[in-house]
Amino acid sequence: MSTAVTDMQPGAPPESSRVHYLNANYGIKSWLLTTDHKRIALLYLGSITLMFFVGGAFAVLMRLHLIEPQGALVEPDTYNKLFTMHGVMMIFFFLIPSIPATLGNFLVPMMIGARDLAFPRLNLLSWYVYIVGAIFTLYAAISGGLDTGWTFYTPYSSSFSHTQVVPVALGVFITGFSSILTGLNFVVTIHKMRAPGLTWFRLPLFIWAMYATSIIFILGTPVIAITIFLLGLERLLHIGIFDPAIGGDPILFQHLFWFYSHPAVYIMILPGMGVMSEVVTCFSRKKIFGYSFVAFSSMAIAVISFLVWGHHMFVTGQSIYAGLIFSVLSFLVAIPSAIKVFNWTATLYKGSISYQAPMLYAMGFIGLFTMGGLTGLFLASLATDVHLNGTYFIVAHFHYIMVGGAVMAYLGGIHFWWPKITGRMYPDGWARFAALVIFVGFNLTFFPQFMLGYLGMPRRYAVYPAEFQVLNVVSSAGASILGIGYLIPLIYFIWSMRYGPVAGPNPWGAKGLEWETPSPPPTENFDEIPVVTEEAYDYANPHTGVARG
Amino acid sequence: MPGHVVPVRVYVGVFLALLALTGLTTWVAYFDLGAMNTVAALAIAVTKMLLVILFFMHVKYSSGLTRVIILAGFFWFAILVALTLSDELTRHWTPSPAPWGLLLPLIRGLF
Amino acid sequence: MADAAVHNAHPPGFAHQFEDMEQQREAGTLGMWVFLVTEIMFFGGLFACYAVYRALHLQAFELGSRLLDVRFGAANTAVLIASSLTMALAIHSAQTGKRKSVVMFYLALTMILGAAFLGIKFTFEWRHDFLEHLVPGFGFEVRPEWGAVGHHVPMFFCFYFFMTGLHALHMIIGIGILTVLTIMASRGRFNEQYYAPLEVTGLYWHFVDIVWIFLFPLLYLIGGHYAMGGGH
Amino acid sequence: MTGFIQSGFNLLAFVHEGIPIRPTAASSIAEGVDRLHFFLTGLTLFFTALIFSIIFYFMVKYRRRSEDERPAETQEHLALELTWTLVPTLLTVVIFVWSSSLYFRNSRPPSAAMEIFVVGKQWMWHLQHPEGPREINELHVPVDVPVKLTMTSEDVIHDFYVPAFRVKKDVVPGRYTSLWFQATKIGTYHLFCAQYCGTDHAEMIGWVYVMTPADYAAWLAGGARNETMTQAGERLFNQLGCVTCHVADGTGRGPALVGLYGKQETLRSGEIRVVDEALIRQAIVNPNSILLPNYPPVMPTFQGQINEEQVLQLIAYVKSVGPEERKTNAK
Ligand code: HEA
Ligand code: HEA
Ligand code: HEC
Ligand code: CUA
Ligand SMILES: [Cu+2]
Repeated sequence: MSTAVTDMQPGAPPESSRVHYLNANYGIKSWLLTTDHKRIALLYLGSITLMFFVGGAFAVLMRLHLIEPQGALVEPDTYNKLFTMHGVMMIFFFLIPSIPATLGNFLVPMMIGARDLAFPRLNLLSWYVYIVGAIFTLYAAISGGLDTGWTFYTPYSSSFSHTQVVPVALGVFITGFSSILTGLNFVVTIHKMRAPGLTWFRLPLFIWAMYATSIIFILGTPVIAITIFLLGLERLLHIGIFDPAIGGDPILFQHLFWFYSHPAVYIMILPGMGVMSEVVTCFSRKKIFGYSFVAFSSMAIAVISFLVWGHHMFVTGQSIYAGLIFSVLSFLVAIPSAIKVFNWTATLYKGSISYQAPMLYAMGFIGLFTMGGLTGLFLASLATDVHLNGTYFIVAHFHYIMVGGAVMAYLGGIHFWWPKITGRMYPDGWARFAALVIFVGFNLTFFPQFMLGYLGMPRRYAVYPAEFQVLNVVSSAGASILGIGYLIPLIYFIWSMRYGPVAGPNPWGAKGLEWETPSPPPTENFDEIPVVTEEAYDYANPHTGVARG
Repeated sequence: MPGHVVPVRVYVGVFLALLALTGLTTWVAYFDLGAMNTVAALAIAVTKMLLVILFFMHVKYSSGLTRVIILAGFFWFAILVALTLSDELTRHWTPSPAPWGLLLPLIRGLF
Repeated sequence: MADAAVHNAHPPGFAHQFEDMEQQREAGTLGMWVFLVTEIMFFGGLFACYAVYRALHLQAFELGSRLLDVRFGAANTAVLIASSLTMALAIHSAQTGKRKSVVMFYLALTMILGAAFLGIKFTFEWRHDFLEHLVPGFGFEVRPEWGAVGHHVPMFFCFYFFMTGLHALHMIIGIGILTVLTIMASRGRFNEQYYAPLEVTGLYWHFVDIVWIFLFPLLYLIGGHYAMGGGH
Repeated sequence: MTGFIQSGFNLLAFVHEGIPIRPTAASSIAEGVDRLHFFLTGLTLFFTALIFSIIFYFMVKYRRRSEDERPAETQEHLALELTWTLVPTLLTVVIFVWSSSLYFRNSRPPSAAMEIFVVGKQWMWHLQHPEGPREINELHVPVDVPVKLTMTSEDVIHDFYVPAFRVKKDVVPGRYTSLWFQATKIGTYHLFCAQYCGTDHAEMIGWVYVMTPADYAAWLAGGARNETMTQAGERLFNQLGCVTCHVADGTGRGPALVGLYGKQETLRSGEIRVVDEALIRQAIVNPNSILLPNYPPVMPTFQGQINEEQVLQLIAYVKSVGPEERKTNAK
């Protein structure tokens, strides 16, 4: 049960006296004005956790409401605001920044052997930009909320909704720039600041994943920014380019929206895939199976993801010719994901597998992502999507990937690098227990939604025909278990910051430059820039792969 | 390698070329060339852009990486336009019985 | 620290996370290029919409285009190209180690040209459009002589104002940055070794120029002016 | 609370009757869609089970037995990589071909379909039969007859969804979308709005009644005798003054509309279009977008003067003077 502290460096100074990034200086100002990527990662960690719980609270209210067919809790208008604010918070303010802005910010420089990102001040700016966007959105939530769905479809959003479209649009617009800045920073850093010896094909796969994600940030986010901007203008001026009255095409809005928002779903999953590659290798002590296939599949996903957006619009009256193109490309984008899943599985073969908490999350991820991904095939295929579009089947599909996949990966990653971030261990028993509760609660919540969707229950329904009640109640019951599952880590993580056992530099016996530094790392990460002499994940060779200058 | 120093002569030459092209494109707009008006306007604009990118922005002298990045930008823009138009321009085509027969007008439509 | 020596000897403007000045300069330029790619996609969204609607409402767009005054558009193009030249010369003079007053001169000239562009845009064109009731959302009036496509003409003007407006916003930001650079230049911050901020701003400024190079034909010329009667 | 207890009872009843895993299939395409759906379900279960069982097997078999265990180096294996790239690729090709051909078959209405017109409005459905009867949130159709819906919206985007028929299509303001089905089972089925459209999106629901042809005829005959859509269209055609330009013998300022429907024509822009609902609608709301070579651009737009239902009635009228009359009027 207790964690193996395998790599305590002899002669490391006692924890209390060593200077590291957390105790280098104190006070609010030292945090709010920091340019240290590790501290910025923690600022992000705090803010997105907050947003997750806000979004989760909306979900809890929604599930409570849906216990009864007539709606148990709120007015339809309020329900509409609940799912909209839930979607907006979870997507734009939690899941998109989740891994890139926290683990990515923390790890990218460390994994490539750099002292910081290329543009530390830009990095801090990106956090402030995020916060400003979040404040606008929270303001909107308090002052009446938004009821357009997270997809902002026109003309409902531009001319008919009576809610806070402009503040939320502004919030999303602004937050977009924080994504752009993060992506820009990563691309430049990964290109220009790798340690000597760290060639592209020696990079940890997490870095490949962050690189692919950054490409999407850079190429996709500006389009949602301009789209939302145009929507806001149209709303303010009562005239604009999506307005059918002057010949505007409301479907064009959907094209622009999904041009970003489909790739955005890979923004949410690619980093999680990166985490998987790190965790699976470490806990099976094996080099990743098919390194270059996994690396290139990340890049393939980043590129192809931009070609499939029309699969969200099969029933909108989009041209059926376009539908055909988008359908075939959607199938194509599934292949790289399949490649990854099989390679992770094959990595376990003849490994030395231990079941610590990060690994349990990883196993959950692989299984649930597979299921969520495969149900995506139902939606990519034209004939079945006609029936399933707009139903709970979609809701189940994306929660399987985003909650079962991405959030699991995020939690797994946090558990994996927590000792590095804080220098402390969390109670592994509790962590495994939480993983189990989350897994069970999750399936109970969302599996019934597949059935509901196929039976024909539309999504975004505040009231529903009575025959759907039983499955809805099961789902709500599951959600309460899931909610508790998420509270457990919150508690023991906070506990561990103070009372957790000291972790040492490399509690898992993991490979990678980030484990070569003390935990928590010093402000400049490395006393001297390491020189890399081996491939990534060289677990067969127990010695360190770094030459000391 | 400090940045490449481009002679002033080149800058002035590019500047004059740009001015001339501006005149040209304006002049051409006064003739009715049918669809060619648009083609001419865009062709001249692309030429001007290339001049600015290659000389003013030093891409002629810069690394492959920079070029790849610029090309990626334009390529992705092309994706956005092409796939959006693939819907907007083919919406009122009437469906024919088999999907494979459908590819024909699509291919014809492209050329 | 082993490389403390390097750190201590660092030239002005050097940031600690880099290994050397060269790496820093390359990172800066690369960063700006990546940023410009995001700008391509940002304007790209608008251009894509423009392409779609031009295809759908060709006549309204041509009609709208003829309501603009080509002379202003062409003049502004020339002004902007000139400002790109002076920007390039400002960098050139820093690169070749000219006196700081030369750099400042070119920077100031660039700003003046930029301001001239905005002056023409706002005080002549936009004001004129407003008086003619051509600003969507601010008393746009569909004129009967436009015929049945009349109610699509506002669409063209939406694009005209959104696109030129966004472009003007970029110009204003650019002038702001140039102001800062001029102050830095006046303090003698730039030399043959260190002129990255100038270079990076130059890229931005030229990019804004390129956007206009496309806006000019797409907005002012696309209608074809051969069909124009006695002018306005 | 009572709701909670109630749902407990429901659960019992539910388990007792067997958990429904398949919605009623009541249209000619439902079986085909379901077959594909079950194939995909099988595929999903297969791969999920496969991945989960391999993982569990490895986790047990290769569990870490001692702390300093060092497994051997991972080998690359190209054949394996290719297998798990190509097998999914082939599978997706199969699904794509299957599903797209099914989709194209499903989306082409048979030529003899009965037509019904639908206008969506926040938050109700207006349906109109050519014979005259209008319905709100209810649709009566005969069994075994193909029915084509031509749909548009007065305000925001809605979506016409009948799960039992496996059909769905967005209803978009400013244009027509269409959908068809052939009911195969007599019964009453849910009609849902499946595109979020505001406050009462969840109440924009109704019922589709599938009846025997005899019952349907009786239903049509019963109720208030309205004028048919064509009659209403003809009335509008005269009221709005269309008739002043579109004179039947072609001597007016506009083209004669007799015999027009279904014909191909070349527009001034060179574009070749078939005269269908969309084109007629375009002529009415935006005439200059379909200018004809031999006519001056004088037709005014009627946008804003008439609502979507009236446009549909005009279309019905123009169609009624369509091909059949052409034969008699032939030169
Ligand atoms: C992280 C988020 C995420 C991810 C990664 C995905 C991944 C995929 N999604 Fe999903 N999707 C969403 C989030 C996501 N989606 C959201 C949020 C929506 C709804 C938005 C809204 O309307 O609100 C949505 C909606 C959505 C639709 C639109 C449905 C509709 O509205 O009608 C479609 C249609 O094609 C689709 C398809 C796919 C496909 C094919 C994949 C593929 O990438 C999946 C690939 C993975 C696998 C295939 C599994 C692993 C493979 C194997 C184990 C091997 C076997 C494989 C084969 C035989 C191929 N998704
Ligand atoms: C990252 C993305 C993400 C995540 C993590 C989640 C998490 C959850 N989601 Fe959500 N969801 C979306 C993204 C996400 N969702 C999106 C994009 C939509 C579409 C929106 C739209 O249609 O526009 C959606 C829609 C959506 C619906 C459909 C609504 C509808 O169409 O009518 C439902 C219904 O069950 C649902 C449920 C849940 C549940 C139970 C969770 C759970 O996993 C949440 C668990 C977390 C907690 C429970 C937090 C713990 C907090 C506490 C325990 C405190 C409790 C406090 C109080 C109640 C005061 N979500
Ligand atoms: C002032 C004369 C005028 C009036 C009034 C008028 N039209 Fe027209 N219509 C025309 C002309 C001219 C055309 C030729 C093409 C064009 O200009 O769009 C035309 C074209 C059409 C067409 C397309 C014919 C084709 O071959 O493509 C339809 C359909 C039509 N009109 C229907 C109507 C209806 C319905 C009304 C009344 C609500 C109406 N028109 C009123 C003059 C008129
Ligand atoms: Cu109408 Cu939803
Ligand atoms: Cu998608």
